[in-house]
Amino acid sequence: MKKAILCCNGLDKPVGKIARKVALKLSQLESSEIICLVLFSQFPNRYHKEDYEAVVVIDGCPAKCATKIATNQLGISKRFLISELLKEHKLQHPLSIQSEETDDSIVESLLPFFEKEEHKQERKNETGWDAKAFIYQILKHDKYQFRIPEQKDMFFTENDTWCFINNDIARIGVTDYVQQSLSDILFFNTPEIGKKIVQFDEVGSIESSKAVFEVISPVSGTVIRYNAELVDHPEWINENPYEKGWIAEMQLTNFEEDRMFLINTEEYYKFLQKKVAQHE
Amino acid sequence: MSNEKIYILPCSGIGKVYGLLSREVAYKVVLDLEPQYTDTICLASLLLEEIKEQVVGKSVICVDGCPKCCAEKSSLEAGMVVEKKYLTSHFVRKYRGEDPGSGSELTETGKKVVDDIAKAIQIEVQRILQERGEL
Amino acid sequence: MEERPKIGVISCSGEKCTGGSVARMITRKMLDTWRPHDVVTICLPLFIAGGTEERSFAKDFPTITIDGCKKKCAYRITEKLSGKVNASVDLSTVLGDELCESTINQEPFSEELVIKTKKEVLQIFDRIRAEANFRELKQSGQYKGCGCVEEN
Amino acid sequence: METFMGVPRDKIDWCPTIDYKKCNFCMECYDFCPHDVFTKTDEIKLIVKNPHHCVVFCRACSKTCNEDALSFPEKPEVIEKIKAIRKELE
Repeated sequence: MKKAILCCNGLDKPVGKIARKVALKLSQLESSEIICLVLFSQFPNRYHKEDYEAVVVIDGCPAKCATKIATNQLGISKRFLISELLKEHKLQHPLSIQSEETDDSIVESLLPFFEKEEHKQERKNETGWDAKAFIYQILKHDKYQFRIPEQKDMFFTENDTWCFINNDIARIGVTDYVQQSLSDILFFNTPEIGKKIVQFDEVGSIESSKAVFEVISPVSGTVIRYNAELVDHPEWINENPYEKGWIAEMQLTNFEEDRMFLINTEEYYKFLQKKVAQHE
Repeated sequence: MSNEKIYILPCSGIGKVYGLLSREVAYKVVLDLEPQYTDTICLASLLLEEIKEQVVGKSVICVDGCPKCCAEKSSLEAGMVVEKKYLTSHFVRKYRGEDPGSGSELTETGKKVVDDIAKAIQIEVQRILQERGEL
Repeated sequence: MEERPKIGVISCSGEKCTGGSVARMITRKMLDTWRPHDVVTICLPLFIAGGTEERSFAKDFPTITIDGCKKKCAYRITEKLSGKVNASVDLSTVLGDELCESTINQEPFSEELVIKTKKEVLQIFDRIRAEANFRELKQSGQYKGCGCVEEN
Repeated sequence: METFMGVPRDKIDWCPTIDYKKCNFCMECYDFCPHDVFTKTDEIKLIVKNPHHCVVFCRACSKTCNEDALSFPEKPEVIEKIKAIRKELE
């Protein structure tokens, strides 16, 4: 399984030129394949998520064309935005599209931010959320049964949402309590990719004939991916809201502070027990 | 040419409107639209040996009310050939915001949903009959 | 409303014959009007297609099965896959075999058929309900054996 | 004592506000809310009786209102306030 780099076409802006040069350099260093964005957008079905161990996307400017085009088809594992990196680390900006002299030094100054990510890449794979089967605690109340996963790195909120942390990416979704109180979920209104989310903001919403539930995000971050299968199969959330019914994946931005409002399996079990008893 | 009937198998959903929808769809097809070519059968009876012998290998169209898909799973277990499978909640989506009814009775919207699914099944039945050269 | 276990009512799938429709409508009536807060139900096929949690139904609740014809699928399948059935109603003994097994268009389903069975079904239900209450009082130690109940 | 994320619920300002100029008393929100936040009274047909029953950050009732008569506080402000109280308690 190889790694892939998808970078923006970047012809009209200096940062785009830098993005392409960084991609070329990285692909030599790590012998990973470069995917041409224009070819990809013309023939998407040539590229499959399963073919690649990791897909790194490099955008030049905030338009983020590469992210927008690649998102669901390839499943991004890491995203970079050259303009942001240059600003964040106060690096020298490229002068113009024509001038080449400063390009190499700028690329060199950017490389460490990419390599650092590479080691994290390895650690991620063994703890991937798809890797292991879930173990559940079952809370029984009357004829209802609420599954609560007992998973390391999985946390809950008192808005009945969960997040599964995997390095700096969190997968989020709703708990059994939500899908049972909504009963048959008919619509999944997708969140917007690339949107910056503060903890407790909405990340899309799910709808049944009974109600609309705004998915309240357990963490702050940027939405990098959502479960596109749910558009046609929203009932998967009823079937299992933790595994095939997951909602979105977010690039974490403020987890240390978010952590304060997250609770673990035992705490959520007690919280739900009290909440369900009150309904009687 | 075997002119055996095609089974229309609803799920016995009792708790919510989606089971009632699937049941009414089966009756609409079997009693009104295609009485000559279709029949229905009690889902739970598929588990009884004496019934299994009658239905093994026969064609069935399943109409399920929720993701558990009991109609589909049980007919597969009874050795039937599932020609097509429908999920009533998917057809309710066309009437977003409207209430199709309860486990006991359908609203006007609910009846429209039944008609939509029944017509879709009728087309499917005719396709199967053509394939068998019976139509 | 103090917390006491509800009574499980399972009707047969009953797609094929009139008796089945009556069985299902009885369960719906129990849920909606006859004994609204006392009844819990489950789709019979879930014992086959569902997971292990569904199969604990008859162990969690004292259960009554209502069958629309003498094949008695609800009774047989519940006992086989879920657990002991406290009481089983066979509508063909109440409404007669011929009616129960007639297909839906020969003998269309009607409300009166349901009303006809109401008295007998509720008698059985209330008996099971009383038994369950009595068992629960004993378990909770309130019942002193002399007929009076100690208020805790 | 009712708490939300470790903070006493009565210290958190989160509940629906009814705009009576828009509200047509269709009672959709009253029928919908499982935590009986709303209630009917003789004088005014619909009022918020139990604001602290309302699940913090949940706005589902406002989605059932086609007159758009239900509004909620700004989330960022409420979050800041909760964080402040939480730090005080620690």
